[in-house]
Amino acid sequence: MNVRNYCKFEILSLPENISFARACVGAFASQLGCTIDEIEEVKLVVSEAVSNCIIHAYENRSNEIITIVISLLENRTLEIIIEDYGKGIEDIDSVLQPTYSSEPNRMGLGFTFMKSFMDDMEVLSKPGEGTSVQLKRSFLTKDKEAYA
Amino acid sequence: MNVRNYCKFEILSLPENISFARACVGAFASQLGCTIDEIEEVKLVVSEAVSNCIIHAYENRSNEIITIVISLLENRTLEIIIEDYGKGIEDIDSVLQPTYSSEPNRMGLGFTFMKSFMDDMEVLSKPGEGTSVQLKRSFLTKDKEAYA
Amino acid sequence: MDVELRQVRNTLIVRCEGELDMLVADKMRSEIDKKMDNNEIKNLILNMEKVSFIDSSGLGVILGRYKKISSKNGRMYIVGARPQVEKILYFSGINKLVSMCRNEQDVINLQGR
Amino acid sequence: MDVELRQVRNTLIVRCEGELDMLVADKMRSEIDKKMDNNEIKNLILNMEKVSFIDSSGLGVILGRYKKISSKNGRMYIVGARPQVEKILYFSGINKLVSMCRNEQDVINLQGR
Ligand SMILES: Nc1ncnc2c1ncn2[C@@H]1O[C@H](COP(=O)(O)OP(=O)(O)O)[C@@H](O)[C@H]1O
Ligand SMILES: Nc1ncnc2c1ncn2[C@@H]1O[C@H](COP(=O)(O)OP(=O)(O)O)[C@@H](O)[C@H]1O
Repeated sequence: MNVRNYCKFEILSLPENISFARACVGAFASQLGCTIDEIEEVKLVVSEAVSNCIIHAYENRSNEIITIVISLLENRTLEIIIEDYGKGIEDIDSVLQPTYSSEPNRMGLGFTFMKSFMDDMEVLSKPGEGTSVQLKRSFLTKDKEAYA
Repeated sequence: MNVRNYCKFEILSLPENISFARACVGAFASQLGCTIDEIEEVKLVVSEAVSNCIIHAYENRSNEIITIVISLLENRTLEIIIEDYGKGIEDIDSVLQPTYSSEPNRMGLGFTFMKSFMDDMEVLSKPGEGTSVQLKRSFLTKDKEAYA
Repeated sequence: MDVELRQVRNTLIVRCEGELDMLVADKMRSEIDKKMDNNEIKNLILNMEKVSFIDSSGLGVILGRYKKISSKNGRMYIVGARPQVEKILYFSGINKLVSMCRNEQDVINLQGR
Repeated sequence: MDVELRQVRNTLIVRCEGELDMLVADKMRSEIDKKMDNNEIKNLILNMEKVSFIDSSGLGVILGRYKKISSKNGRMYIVGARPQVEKILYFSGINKLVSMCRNEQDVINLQGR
């Protein structure tokens, strides 16, 4: 798919950058003319993915790097790729199960939110090298409904 | 100076990305707890620098890359570096003169705004290779006044 | 994120404001727990009128506080969640554990029964 | 950025809303000029009540319109600029060329004189 516009950014694994990442992705996605509700859903998804990089991939070390690439594709499609260079995931299928968490006081809902609020999610990971989460959503809902 | 936090981003030379760049830098700078007026001044400065990349460096070609690095340094100091890989500037001293513009219907106030609203501005450029504008501002105004 | 705590008899009222994500989750957890470890406290009211965002880190704090309150046989109430936030609370199923109320007065009415 | 144009006798009233930067400068310039090339128009009122941001690209549009109106011996007024925007207008010196007014009524009063 043709990329209409994209933005790539690199942030540090600091908790205060989670809201910054949400705000940036929200501002960029607004170029698609989404509703406020849609933007809020996208922000939630980004919040989950970036939090995962900090908590799981980097085990709360700051000073590590997270990269985010946001692309606006054809048909009002938003693609977000969130990447870390942290500890990686051994068994992707099992961590994708709803309520699975490796941390006792977390809810294991991060990936569930990502899957629910986006049309498509792909997780690539290599233990010891890092994880990349690719999320996609098309905002052609009106047309979709019309054709349904 | 020690970097407390930084963010690097890469955007395309599209006019719709000027407001996006403003919003991002504004959101990041707000981590310093600046006032709304201060954030507005920083946004203006970013708007000028990014517009210059699009209009002058890339002569309104889209699909070219602009990089922005925002750093939060010690003493509530904000550093913004805006870089393009466009046509460059032959004679930096003369373009920095207030009201100088190479375009007949522009005001030549971009660099004047940058200098006025920031504490420090440095322009590096190589004709044919690109331009880098480094801007700095410290928000320790209260202490400054107390020591003045 | 601002957190304001107030005790009314055996009920702890927590009013928070802002975005409830990982950055503030830890702070909020420890502030609430410090007060809650006071043995008098049996019930918890979480006023979310001014919360504009919540993610799973925020949900985790709520669920954890619910578990603590339940272990004391107390009750937990969430008050005034905005539609955006309410959607996420429902999505997570927390609304099945915690009583969702419009405002603090509704809780008092509920408790009165 | 939304631009709304209205003609009242020989005055063109332009109400704009949003952020006045390079993206919207071109659009605004061409919309105003299309109307202004109508020979009846002598004066221009730019209502900036709802403009939240302006940079030098926006200032360029204003200065250009001022020059056109002046060449017709007309007058230009800026109405309702917010403090943030007003600061930039003063900084650029545009306030010395254009009459700055609080609201559209003030302009009518000025014109009446
Ligand atoms: N970026 C990542 N790097 C390494 N492990 C991850 C990453 N993201 C998620 N995981 C693993 O997947 C599990 C499930 O993630 P998630 O659904 O977001 O729930 P939670 O964050 O609440 O644990 C995590 O507990 C963690 O073990
Ligand atoms: N990034 C850049 N690349 C090349 N030339 C530039 C760049 N930025 C500024 N210039 C030159 O410097 C001049 C002055 O810039 P500025 O003060 O921003 O005013 P203006 O943008 O209104 O022309 C421009 O007219 C242009 O010739």
